[in-house]
Amino acid sequence: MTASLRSAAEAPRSTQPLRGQQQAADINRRQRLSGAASPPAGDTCTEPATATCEVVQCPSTPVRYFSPPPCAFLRPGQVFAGRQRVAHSSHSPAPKQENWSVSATITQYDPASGYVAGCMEASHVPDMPSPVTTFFEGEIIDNQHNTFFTADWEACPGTDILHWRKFEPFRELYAEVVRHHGRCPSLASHPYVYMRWKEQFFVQGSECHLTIQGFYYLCMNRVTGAMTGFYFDPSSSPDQKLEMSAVRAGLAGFAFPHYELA
Amino acid sequence: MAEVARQQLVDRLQSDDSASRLQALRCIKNCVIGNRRQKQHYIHLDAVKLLVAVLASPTADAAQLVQAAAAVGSFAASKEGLLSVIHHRGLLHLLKVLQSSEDVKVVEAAVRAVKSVCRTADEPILDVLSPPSLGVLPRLVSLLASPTSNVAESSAAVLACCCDRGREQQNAVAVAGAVQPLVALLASQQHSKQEAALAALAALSSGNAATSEDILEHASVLSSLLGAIKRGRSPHTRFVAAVCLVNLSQHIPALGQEELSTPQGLQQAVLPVLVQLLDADMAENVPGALCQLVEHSAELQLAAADADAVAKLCAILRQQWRAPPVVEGALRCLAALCSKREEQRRQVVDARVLPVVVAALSHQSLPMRAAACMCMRSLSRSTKLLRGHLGDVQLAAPLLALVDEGDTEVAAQAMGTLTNLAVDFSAVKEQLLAHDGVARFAALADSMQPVLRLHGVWGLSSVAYMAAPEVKQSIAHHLPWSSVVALLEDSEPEVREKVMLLLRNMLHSERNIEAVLTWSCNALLEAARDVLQRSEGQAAAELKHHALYVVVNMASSTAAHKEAVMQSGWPPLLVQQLRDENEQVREAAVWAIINLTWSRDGDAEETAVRVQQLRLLGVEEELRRLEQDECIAVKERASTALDQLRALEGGGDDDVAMEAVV
Amino acid sequence: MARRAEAGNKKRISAEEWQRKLREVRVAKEDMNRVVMNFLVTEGYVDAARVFERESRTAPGVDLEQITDRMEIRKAVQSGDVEQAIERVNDLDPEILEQGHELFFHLQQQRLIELIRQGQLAEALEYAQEYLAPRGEDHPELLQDLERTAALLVFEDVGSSPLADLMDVAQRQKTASELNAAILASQSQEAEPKLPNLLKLLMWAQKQLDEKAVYPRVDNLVTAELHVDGGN
Amino acid sequence: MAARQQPVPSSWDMSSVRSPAQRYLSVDGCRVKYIGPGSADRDAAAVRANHPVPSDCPIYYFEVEVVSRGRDGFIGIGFSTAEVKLDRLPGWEPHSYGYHGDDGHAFSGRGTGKAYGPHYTTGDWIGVVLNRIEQTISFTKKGFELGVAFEGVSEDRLFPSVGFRTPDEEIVANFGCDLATRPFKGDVEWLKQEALQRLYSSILAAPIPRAGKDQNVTGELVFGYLQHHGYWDTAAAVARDVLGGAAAVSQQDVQNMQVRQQIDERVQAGDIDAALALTEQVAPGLLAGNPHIHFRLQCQKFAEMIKAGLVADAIDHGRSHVVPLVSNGSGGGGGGSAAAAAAERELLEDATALLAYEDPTTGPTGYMLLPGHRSELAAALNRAILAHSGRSEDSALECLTRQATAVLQELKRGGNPASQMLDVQTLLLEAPDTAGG
Repeated sequence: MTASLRSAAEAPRSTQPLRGQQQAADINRRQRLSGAASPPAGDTCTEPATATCEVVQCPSTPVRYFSPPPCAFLRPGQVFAGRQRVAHSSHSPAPKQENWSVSATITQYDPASGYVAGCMEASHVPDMPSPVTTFFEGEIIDNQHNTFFTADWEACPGTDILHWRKFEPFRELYAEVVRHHGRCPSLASHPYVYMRWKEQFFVQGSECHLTIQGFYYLCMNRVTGAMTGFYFDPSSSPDQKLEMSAVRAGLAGFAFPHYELA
Repeated sequence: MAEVARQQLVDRLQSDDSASRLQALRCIKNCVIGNRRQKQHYIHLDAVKLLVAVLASPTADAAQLVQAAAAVGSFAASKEGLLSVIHHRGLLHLLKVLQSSEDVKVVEAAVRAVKSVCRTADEPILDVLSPPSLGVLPRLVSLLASPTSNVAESSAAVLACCCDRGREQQNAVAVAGAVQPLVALLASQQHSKQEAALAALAALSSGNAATSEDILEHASVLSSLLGAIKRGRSPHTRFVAAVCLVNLSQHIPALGQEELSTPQGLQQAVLPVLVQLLDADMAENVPGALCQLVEHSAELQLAAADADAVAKLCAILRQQWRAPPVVEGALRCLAALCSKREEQRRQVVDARVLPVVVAALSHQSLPMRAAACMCMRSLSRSTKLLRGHLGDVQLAAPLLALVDEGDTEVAAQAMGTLTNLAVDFSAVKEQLLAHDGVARFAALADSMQPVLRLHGVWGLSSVAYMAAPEVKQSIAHHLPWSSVVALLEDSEPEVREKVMLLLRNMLHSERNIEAVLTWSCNALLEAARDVLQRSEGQAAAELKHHALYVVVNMASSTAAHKEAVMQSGWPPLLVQQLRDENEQVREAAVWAIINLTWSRDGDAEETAVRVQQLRLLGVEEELRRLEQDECIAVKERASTALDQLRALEGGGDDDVAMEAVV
Repeated sequence: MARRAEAGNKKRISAEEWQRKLREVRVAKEDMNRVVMNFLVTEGYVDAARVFERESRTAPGVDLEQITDRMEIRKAVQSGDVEQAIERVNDLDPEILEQGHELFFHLQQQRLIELIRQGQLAEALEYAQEYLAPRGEDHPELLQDLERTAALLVFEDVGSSPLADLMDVAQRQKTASELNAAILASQSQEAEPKLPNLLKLLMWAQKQLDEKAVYPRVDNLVTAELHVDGGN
Repeated sequence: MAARQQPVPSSWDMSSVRSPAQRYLSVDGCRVKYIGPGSADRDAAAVRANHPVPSDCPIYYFEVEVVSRGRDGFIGIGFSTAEVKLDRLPGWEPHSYGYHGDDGHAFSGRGTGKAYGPHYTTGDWIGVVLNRIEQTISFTKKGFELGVAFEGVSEDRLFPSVGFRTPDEEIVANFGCDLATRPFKGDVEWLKQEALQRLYSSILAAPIPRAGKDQNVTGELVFGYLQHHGYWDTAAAVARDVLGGAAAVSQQDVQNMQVRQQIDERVQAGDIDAALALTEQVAPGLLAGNPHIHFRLQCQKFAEMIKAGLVADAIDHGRSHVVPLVSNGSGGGGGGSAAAAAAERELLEDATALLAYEDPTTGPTGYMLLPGHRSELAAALNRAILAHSGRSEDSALECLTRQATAVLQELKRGGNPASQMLDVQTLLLEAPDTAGG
């Protein structure tokens, strides 16, 4: 979630059911597709020159795209904790910066379909008495179900590339990704996991002045579980950075809970 | 004065003058046919008794029998009339006439009357295996060939009704030779005969392998049915034909010449017809039939989803006028379609029928409640729903009520749903705890019924998942360690697995470990180890890796707890598991090693000792081997572990140790 | 005016041209005879069917003996003897009237009408109370018709009342045909003769062609006169 | 029939690159693959079939198999007119219709689709049905009927069309041009059957218009037919049983009929005098009023006399009775046109030519003495008599049949889709629910 430029857009889940939001998003998207609604702000959507010219030419030989292997740090019950840095530079006369404590708990992980879901909680948000919790669903970039190019959520390959390139490790994939229209042959052996997390609805504190219009681009270290994220929402404060690391449930070591749905 | 006239007619039923008697019979018959009110009048005058008497009398001639049978049939067409007919043993005498008379007209009248009785009765009252109906089957079968309008039809209907009674009756009907003429009727030009034959074959083949195979022996039957599901005159015809195919497809040999004579081929052919019929406003239980078809086949479930069945089923749920059995069928069908597929679950939610399903949980009929419960169980497999919509509705109370129904199957379904609701992130968990779900789960864990035991423990494992200390306390309180020990030795492997899962979650996060150990009188680790050793060899991978994570979680805590693991006889077992063929087990074992070799401020010596002990068990070689493991997760962990060992060699510098991991 | 404007861009087919087209159509007499026979048989006019078989050597297609019952029943209704018709139907197949509420109601209605026609008002009244009245309660969908029928009892001279239509012969025809159709259905034979299909097809086809062309139409089905639309 | 001549879609149209967007497509016959950037909606590209669906085709069906969903499976399948821009998916623009694979929605002329069917993806095959009778478009997925997607589809020239939006999306279509080697996967016959059934029931649902409420149209038609063809006893029975005595066979008709039958026999026998006499009796003033038929009779008499060898009398007769009747072509008494006049002279010459032969029947104009010619004349005379007495030569029933057939033929010629599936014979002689099957 992120500091909204407008007053809170989201009504509480109870009064505006998820269906409503999905519909909204859906129609929104259809309009975007049809060009009926104005596309996102030009600057975010103009692709880097390099991108466009490479994107048009497509690989002559068919390539097989493998999915990255499952990752222990995405198991249900895994908790990540850290902070989100919100810079108000552009919008407040006196440039100030907020630091929220953010934690995320994975509740569902399905490597087979590149799906991950969980809850995010933000506390120490200025003028927010109680923590805010949202439910998110994540797309794991796996070359099969999800590519580096966002199919939805008002992003376009330009936006995608701009954000992914903020991750140091992505730079070595960059050329490949562009050449393969968002896929990446060497992703399977890459030591980082890339994801997009989209918050779906508020679980707590829906009355807050935060928005969940946008989504996170995320990059996680397979071995340490440390992850960095950048929030994308044309209509929110730019440059909101999330940094979290995997929390060890154990005092001196790792502990893993587990559930099985009946 | 009409009253008087009626009385006179009834009196004349006993007159000695057969002509006058016949006339009276005719009059009464013509009065009551199609006239509910007249029937009532005559019932009060005890006419039915006298009519049955005519049927029973040896002196009655054909003409009289025909009239009497027709009249009785007419009375049987109304509920109150039927009661009176049964009460005066009218059915019994109709059957006698039906099988004994040699007069065509009499037989026709009788069979029509019997049909009328069967049609009105709510449950199959005709038992052809009990005297005096024993002899009636051959007669009914012979009538299937009758040219007379709707006599064949009537006897087919009666036969169908016989089959509804049960498996033995089905077999008896088949043995009496009904199959051949019924199959022949499928080809009839007269669609009413066709439909009656279809209905009879459907009843005959329902859930009965023997009769189904009898039917399948007739080469023409499949092609006729396949024709009927598409070109059937009415939706009803198409439906009944589809039901036949569904029944038969389950008993047809898998190896067929062309595609349409294989089970899959047939089912794929029937599916679209049933899905299409979901749209038709018909009383028949189309959803039920569709459910029967797709229940056990993921492939067909996908096909049904492709055909947009979910949307159609939801539409049915929204139509209040639908008959309960249809709604029930729709719920069961949705349960099947949503059991594995998140997309279908979302469709259901988007169709806004969740309230309907919830309401059905408290419907007055048990089958409906059960169906709703199955549906809710499938829906509750979506964490998104658990966090979202399911959090808005009161589920715990109705579900717990279902557990008490006494019906094991229903209880298991309800428990399953509750188990899903119980996991940490579920918004309904509070509801559940508020209704002391823990106590209920614990109680069921002691049940005699394996399936209930399983779900009891399972439920507890979910409750324990990432639960607050006090919740775990209450688990420990309601489930004495003795029961845990018993459950660890349960005859059902699945139960053993889930207990292990419970222990794993109980031990998660060191805040709880002490309490749990006290609960287990410090026997927990040994208990877990014993289970593993006892079931050595054939232990399921799940059991193994839950057991290993018990150790992992235990070892994630203080030096004392790590030491406890070292003393529990686990280490050799751990090293051994590093060679397990299941990658998850190997990974779990590595995690255990990582935790055991983890060093923390001020416990460098203890750590060094533990490392030494593990080295002696050859752990290092194993880990090196695992660095080449084909499973990347195992690889990653193995290198972490090795880094940690090397770091400790380098003088047990904690920071280095940390470095290695983070 | 709209019409003319429309007619303007429509194709015009002159009477002569149309006559030529009609001439080109070959109508086989045997086919016509079959259609007529089908009409007589399905409608249950056995006598006529027999004579026609003799006169035109057209095969009836079914065993005429089998439809004798049907014919007798039809005759009974047409001659106003509804009671006999009901008894015969019940002998033929009790289910027809046991299940067919609406049909049965129409028969009872006809019975009442006949009683009134014969001036047997007392009997009519009793019959109405005994048989018709209760049906309204059992089958609400019939109530409206029922009330209308009951009104027959209050008019001095029904012939000049708004209910006159119930009294004329066509009503008998209607009831007879409904009953006949029900019997055919119970024997799962075709209940509808083909002949009406021809008329309906003609109506449909002309309606379609009207949008595209002005041509000699048939408006009166009985005379089949061609009538050229006054477009010009 | 017109239908056959119209070209049918047989492949995707690669002839003219209509839009820059099409460089994003690689088209090969019935196969299309998207090779564009697929980054934004402006990268969408669609292709049309080489021909529109024939305007008179009642039910048009084609199939599309999804070879690959590509990156995101933004495939749109449907129809569009020639005017629709090809850099859009079918359905986004007016006059285009599309069922989209990524969300299963149905689009027509708007960017926001309506929830319609399931998604579709690699390996699925979609059947597309254009029903011109009901003006609908519906789809099937793997043979499952998904129901009507679009109503009020009234465009005359609709091309099958597919559109793409993201890389590697690929489809192959089957337009049914070579069913022998590439049969449809769907049961097209069945789809047509169902449509035909609905058409029949809609036609047969309409009531028969009747003059008065108790007019028995069918009864009267049958009666008229029977009477017209002289099935007197049946007619009587029908009058009694069907029309409840409302009609009766008039003795006048019976007699006229009998006389006409006699006249027919006489002419056939070559006894023209008797025929003339009877004609005058049954239809007074006919001969005076219709010199053409009179001429033909006299001409025939002349021929018969020659045949009988009464040459002298024949010539007399010719001078006195035949020649004066030849119409002068001025459209005068004969009422005949110049053509008619010419025909009459020709006939006269043929007749006189008979004189030249020993055995006139063997002469080149001997046909005049053959039964065929006589019965033709007899029929003509019969028609004339009926016309004279104000009766049509056909019964109303037959007229209706002619009219129905003619109108239907006219509709078919005019390219009316529904009419292509109908014909009078089937409707009259088969049960509706087996008709066309």
